[in-house]
Amino acid sequence: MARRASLSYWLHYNAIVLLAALIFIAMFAVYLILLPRGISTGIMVTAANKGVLLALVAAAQTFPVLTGGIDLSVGAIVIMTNCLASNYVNGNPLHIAEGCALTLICGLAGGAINALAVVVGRLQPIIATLASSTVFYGISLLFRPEPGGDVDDDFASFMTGAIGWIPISLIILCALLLLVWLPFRTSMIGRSIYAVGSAESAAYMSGIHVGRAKAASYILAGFFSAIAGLLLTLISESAQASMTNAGDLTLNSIAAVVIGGTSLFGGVGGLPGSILGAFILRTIGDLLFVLNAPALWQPLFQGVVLLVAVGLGALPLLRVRNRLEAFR
Amino acid sequence: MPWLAQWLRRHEPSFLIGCGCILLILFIGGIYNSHFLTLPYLLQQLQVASYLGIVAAGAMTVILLGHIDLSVPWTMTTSAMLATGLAGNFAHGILALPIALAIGAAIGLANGLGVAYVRIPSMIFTLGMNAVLQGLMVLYTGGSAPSSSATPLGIWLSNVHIIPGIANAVFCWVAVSAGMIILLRFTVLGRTIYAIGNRERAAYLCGLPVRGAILGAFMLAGIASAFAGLLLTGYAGKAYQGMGDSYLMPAIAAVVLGGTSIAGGHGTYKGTVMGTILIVVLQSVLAVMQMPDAGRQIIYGVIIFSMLMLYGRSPQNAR
Amino acid sequence: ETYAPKCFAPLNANTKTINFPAKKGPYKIGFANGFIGNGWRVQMLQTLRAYAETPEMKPQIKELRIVSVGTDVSAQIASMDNFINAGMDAIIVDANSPTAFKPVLRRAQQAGVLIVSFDNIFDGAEKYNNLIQVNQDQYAIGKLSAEWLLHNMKEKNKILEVRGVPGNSVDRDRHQGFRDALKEGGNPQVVEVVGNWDDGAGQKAVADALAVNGSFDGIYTQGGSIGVTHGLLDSHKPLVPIAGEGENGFRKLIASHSKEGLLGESIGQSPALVAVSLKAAVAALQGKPVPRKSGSRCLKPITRPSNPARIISRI
Amino acid sequence: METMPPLLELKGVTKHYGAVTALSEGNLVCRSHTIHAIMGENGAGKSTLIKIIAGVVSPSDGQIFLDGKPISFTGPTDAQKHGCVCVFQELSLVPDLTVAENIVMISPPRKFGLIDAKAQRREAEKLLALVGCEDIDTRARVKDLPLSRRQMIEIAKALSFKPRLLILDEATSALTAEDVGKVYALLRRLRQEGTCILYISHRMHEIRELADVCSVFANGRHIQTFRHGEHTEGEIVKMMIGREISHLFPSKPWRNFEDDKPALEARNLIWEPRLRNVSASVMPGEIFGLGGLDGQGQREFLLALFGCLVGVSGEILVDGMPTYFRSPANAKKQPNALALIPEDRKSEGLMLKMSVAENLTAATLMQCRNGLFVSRTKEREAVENIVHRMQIKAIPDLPVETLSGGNQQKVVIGRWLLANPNILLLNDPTRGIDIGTKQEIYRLLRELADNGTTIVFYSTDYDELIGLCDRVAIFYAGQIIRTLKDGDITEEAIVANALNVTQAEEAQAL
Ligand SMILES: Nc1ncnc2c1ncn2[C@@H]1O[C@H](COP(=O)(O)OP(=O)(O)OP(=O)(O)O)[C@@H](O)[C@H]1O
Ligand SMILES: Nc1ncnc2c1ncn2[C@@H]1O[C@H](COP(=O)(O)OP(=O)(O)OP(=O)(O)O)[C@@H](O)[C@H]1O
Ligand SMILES: [Mg+2]
Ligand SMILES: [Mg+2]
Repeated sequence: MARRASLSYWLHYNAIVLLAALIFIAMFAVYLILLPRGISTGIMVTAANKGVLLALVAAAQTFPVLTGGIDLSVGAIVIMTNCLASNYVNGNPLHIAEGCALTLICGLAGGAINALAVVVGRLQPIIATLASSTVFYGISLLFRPEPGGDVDDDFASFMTGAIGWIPISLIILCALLLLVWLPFRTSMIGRSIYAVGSAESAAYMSGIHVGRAKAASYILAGFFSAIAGLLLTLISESAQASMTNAGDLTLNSIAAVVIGGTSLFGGVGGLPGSILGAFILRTIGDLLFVLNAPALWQPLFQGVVLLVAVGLGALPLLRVRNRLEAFR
Repeated sequence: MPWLAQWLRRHEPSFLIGCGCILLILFIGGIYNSHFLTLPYLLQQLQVASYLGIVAAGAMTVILLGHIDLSVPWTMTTSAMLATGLAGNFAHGILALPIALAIGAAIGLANGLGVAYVRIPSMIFTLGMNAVLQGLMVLYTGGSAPSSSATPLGIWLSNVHIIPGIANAVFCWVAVSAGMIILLRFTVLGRTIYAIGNRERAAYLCGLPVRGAILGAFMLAGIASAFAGLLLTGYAGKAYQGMGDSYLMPAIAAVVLGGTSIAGGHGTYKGTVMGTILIVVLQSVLAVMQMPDAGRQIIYGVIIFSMLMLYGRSPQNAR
Repeated sequence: ETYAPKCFAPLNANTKTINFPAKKGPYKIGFANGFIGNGWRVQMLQTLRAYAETPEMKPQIKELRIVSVGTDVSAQIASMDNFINAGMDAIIVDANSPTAFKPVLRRAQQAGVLIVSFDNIFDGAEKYNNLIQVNQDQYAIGKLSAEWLLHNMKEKNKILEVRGVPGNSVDRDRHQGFRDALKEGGNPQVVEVVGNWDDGAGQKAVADALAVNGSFDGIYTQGGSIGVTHGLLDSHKPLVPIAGEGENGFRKLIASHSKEGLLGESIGQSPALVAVSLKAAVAALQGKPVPRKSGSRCLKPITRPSNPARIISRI
Repeated sequence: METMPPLLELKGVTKHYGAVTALSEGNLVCRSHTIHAIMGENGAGKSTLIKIIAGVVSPSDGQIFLDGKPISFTGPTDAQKHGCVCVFQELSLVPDLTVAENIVMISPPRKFGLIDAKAQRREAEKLLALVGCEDIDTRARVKDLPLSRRQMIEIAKALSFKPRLLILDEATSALTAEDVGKVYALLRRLRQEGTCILYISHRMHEIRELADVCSVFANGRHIQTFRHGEHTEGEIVKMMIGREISHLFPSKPWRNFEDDKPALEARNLIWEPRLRNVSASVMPGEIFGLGGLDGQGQREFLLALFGCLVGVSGEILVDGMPTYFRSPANAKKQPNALALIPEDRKSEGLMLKMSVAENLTAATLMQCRNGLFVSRTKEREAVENIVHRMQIKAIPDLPVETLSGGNQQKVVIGRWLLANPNILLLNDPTRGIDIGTKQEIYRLLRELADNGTTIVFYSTDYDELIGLCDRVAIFYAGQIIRTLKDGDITEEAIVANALNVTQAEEAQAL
């Protein structure tokens, strides 16, 4: 009986994530079935690499969104760390490790700037991160005034390759889920972030360190963005300081987070959903490929699928029987 | 100067600090090059500010609700392209205005329906809408090569000076601003917008037309974007894909720098006007000063940061 | 001797030709497009489809798949990987980045897939024996513009340069070519503003620069030429020569103001480059020798005596 | 005993909010083994005092002594560490976390530095058992629970800190009689164990029942502290509001409603699972009470009448005409003219950052306009009228969030009085309101009823139902199981029916 009840609670609280998982599985299955040459390691690696990249950015976005904030600078941090890494991830293994560490530190520093602005400066996150993203873009231009990069081929090939059938980027993502997300979910800081997002004043009254929770969320966002930047460096073995690219990544990350069932008002959702959301978004492109969609129709198709996907997230609201619940 | 003292007392500190910042930027620009303080330059900034200002006016109605409209870029582009393409030169392209506004309204309606009725978060629905509009415009330009040069009406509204020195676009902005002030201060819709931004549920239980107001606000935002798009065709001489790209984020920044809470329910229109001018002047001064791009970007971000620190902070905790 | 030498002009004397092992047609060809949201790209896609349907091409092509991925580099790399995995014979690409494609080029090389890049070039691509670049030499465009300005300006003191999107290789190359040529021609003072290749942004930047600096002796813009020209016209300052991009509206604008003495030069990157790329892909797959880098010599100044706008078109 | 330093002592504690002085020279001495009642009208500064003790706000002036030593709390956590724990009037629960997570929010049991979910649940269950709420599922999310349950959880959460000084700020205002009993027992037990309890309530009978010592505050000042029983209740009320209250409830007019046509009738309303076949008819000029345990469908009944629920089956008739309301906007229209005073003023009643005036006219904006525009003069008139009529202590141009709870509630009620409703639905409108204001509201309601307004009145306070209502419908599990009338409306009858005792007894008898 108790087991049963636990399961039903779990289903109740994870319905949107499950829905996202089903959508992703359906889309990916269609893709695999329609593949002209069938499934191969190459196919999996390709899908994994681009999916994991967006998934990491979406993961970064998830933390601030959980606190009820938002980070419009995740894309800019990805580009900034990408530009930095393109200079340093080379040489002997020790140098490569140093370069990776430097990249992560750079991302953490970017996150810390946002955290300072939001927590100490008490700025509204949306505008604070908007301002910081231009700063990060400026720094990217310093790191990399023109496109290029010097990245170790072997390391990059290895990290963007596969062990047997399993893409390494996917392994890294799973490792992050296990080593960062699971402990986070059951840690005090994780609980604080959920509490702050759900009801900030109640959290404060209860003695939660609101500032600490918010700061942690932006720093974690910086950290995950830096990992994404590193992955981008390894995928492209170069970097280009591009604001368009940064903006695209940011907007896609928000879309992925929402598709994954994390509420933009905070307090509800989580990393697994965002990751699924990212993979769903990326699979749209793959479907265009296998369906051989007419070139000029593709952008429209992508827009419509995005709208439909986020619309599905709103389905529970159609079941609302108390109209008050539909209003904030 | 008692009037000055009175003027200073009448306005909240954030607004005054913002105005001070504008003067400071111009002053620093003036040290670099005295042309920054000449009337033609300032009037020219006013013209450029009109386009952003009109977009920001629309963005503000939506932000006051506690929502956001990310479909601004392609709303501008779509209405401008369709208006120039469909109106052509028939009767001086007079049809461009109704076409643009109707398209803006239609896009706003779609946004409003998605947000108010289907209740998809606006940030994501309008983002999707933006993508759909882009897709539609790719199809539109791909099917044929529609005319995209500005209609005479668009040029007249935007670039002709009925009063020498001041472009008509400035008067368009003044008209939109008058409309905004009336809307926000004296109409039921305006009051409802503030109420929704404050506490939607309470507004609903008061029997205020919550959904209608959301719909209305998004339509107004769509119309404002479309109007700005049309004016922009007159300024640049044509409608082109991507013409709205550089207006979304600055418009949001202008609204927030003007003291409107991004969570909704709080803010005055004069602040938005101030924020618009601030952004335009800052961009312009930075653009003309010769320095590497990196420096330009960093300084732009840092200045916005510092200004927010001066006055844009959220209220302190009870302590 | 390379195939169709008139069209596939080698970039320079050092350019090697590529002899791709002949395959039996018809071919499966993929096109990995990046961004699609502007008129140039739309026109380019339409050109590609139309060209693939011509009697000359149609029998050669078994399948033409087009994917547009937006501005994201990783997505474009993935789309190329998908083409490789799907067994395409050749992939045409309008690259989002000049440097990001090393890894996927390697994978294409291993898989024996021909890559044809156009519009945006790849840096350091000499080591791949499966890569053809059909392109404009951006450096040369900048250089030609500078030379034309130097020739046409009355005074040679102060020039306004309207740059493109920062951090981009096209911006870098055109700027470099422009500056190098100026250096040789007396090194006049240059005021730089950023126009992002956008008409609105360019116009604003020019208007501001003119308001603050008084006037210039010549203007070079990498793009958004219509806006830049409007900026000059609206300022009621003396009309000076403008070296701009290939927009049709720009050419018309210059022609319509020629009576007032407006002079312009227009160098463009034609969307039809894509057709040349398709032709090059098919030719190479058929085993014909094709230069690894081509296009630059197609860049022939066409000056029509009746038209004050010097129009340089390619291909 | 008296020579020992008191557990907590406040000397001259003052708090200013801008120009408003919420508390001036607050003096208080709290000793262990006592239940110390704090009384005062709305806006007297009670909550402010409590927030200072709990470390939520820092005082502008004055000193706090704990065990005779001066101390200043840096935040709620710090106060909790020193044993000063508060159950707030405005709930401090996080809606999206589970019950267990809320109860042991700050110091959950941990394993390897991470939260041990099982131990956490066990601990939460233990604490819930302490307050007699074993029935609450610790895995449920707080937002899915009714207000009364949440308040019990709040108390359980406070106990997790093992308080030496436990503060309850109107913590019982939303509780059902049954839960109040449990809380009494708990508080007495805690007192026995040495805890000092600061108890804030506007309900006299609760204070009668519990308090050892009483302190009265008025206008932000400490008036007097005395042992319970030293003053009569009349004297206390006078201390609080500066006047005496002779008749709390206005007298009920004797009227026979039987012959009238009902002004509002509900027939077989079903909205599973909260409403199961509810039928009732209310006569014009009647005050129709809704009673029973909290969460038995009363709230949903009111919402259904006001057009807030989707998929209600059954019929609603106004003045004999079948009607269907799509929304409150629809329901408030003439000639039906319904009005609903919502339950939670913070989340459903007020636009907190908007001014008092704007809040007051929110429901009647359409009447306050000239053509398309809102008429400032009409608005001003309406606001002045209602502020005067309801004696709202407020400057109309200030944000409504600066008002005390009672005055905020008056704003919510006043808003709807401006609309001249024919049918007034009230969802527990006197929660957290001082006795003086309550009296005013009762008088107002009776006055409205006498003038023909139909009133449906839900309350968790039995005294109110008894004193004010012409009839009382008792809800149980989504049904009206009994409608009491005239002399039948007694506390015994209400309680018995609320617990559905009579039916159970009847069933046993069968
Ligand atoms: N705050 C929350 N957010 C999302 N899901 C939650 C939350 N709290 C609980 N759940 C879900 O509810 C389920 C039940 O929670 P809980 O941790 O109490 O059960 P359990 O310990 O896994 O079950 P058992 O005790 O039977 O082994 C969890 O698996 C979890 O997924
Ligand atoms: N944040 C604030 N800003 C301005 N004034 C405030 C604020 N909080 C409280 N006040 C004012 O301080 C006074 C005391 O308020 P407080 O909440 O302590 O009253 P209370 O005795 O608890 O009333 P109630 O019984 O209604 O809860 C009131 O006049 C109120 O308007
Ligand atoms: Mg209080
Ligand atoms: Mg467990």
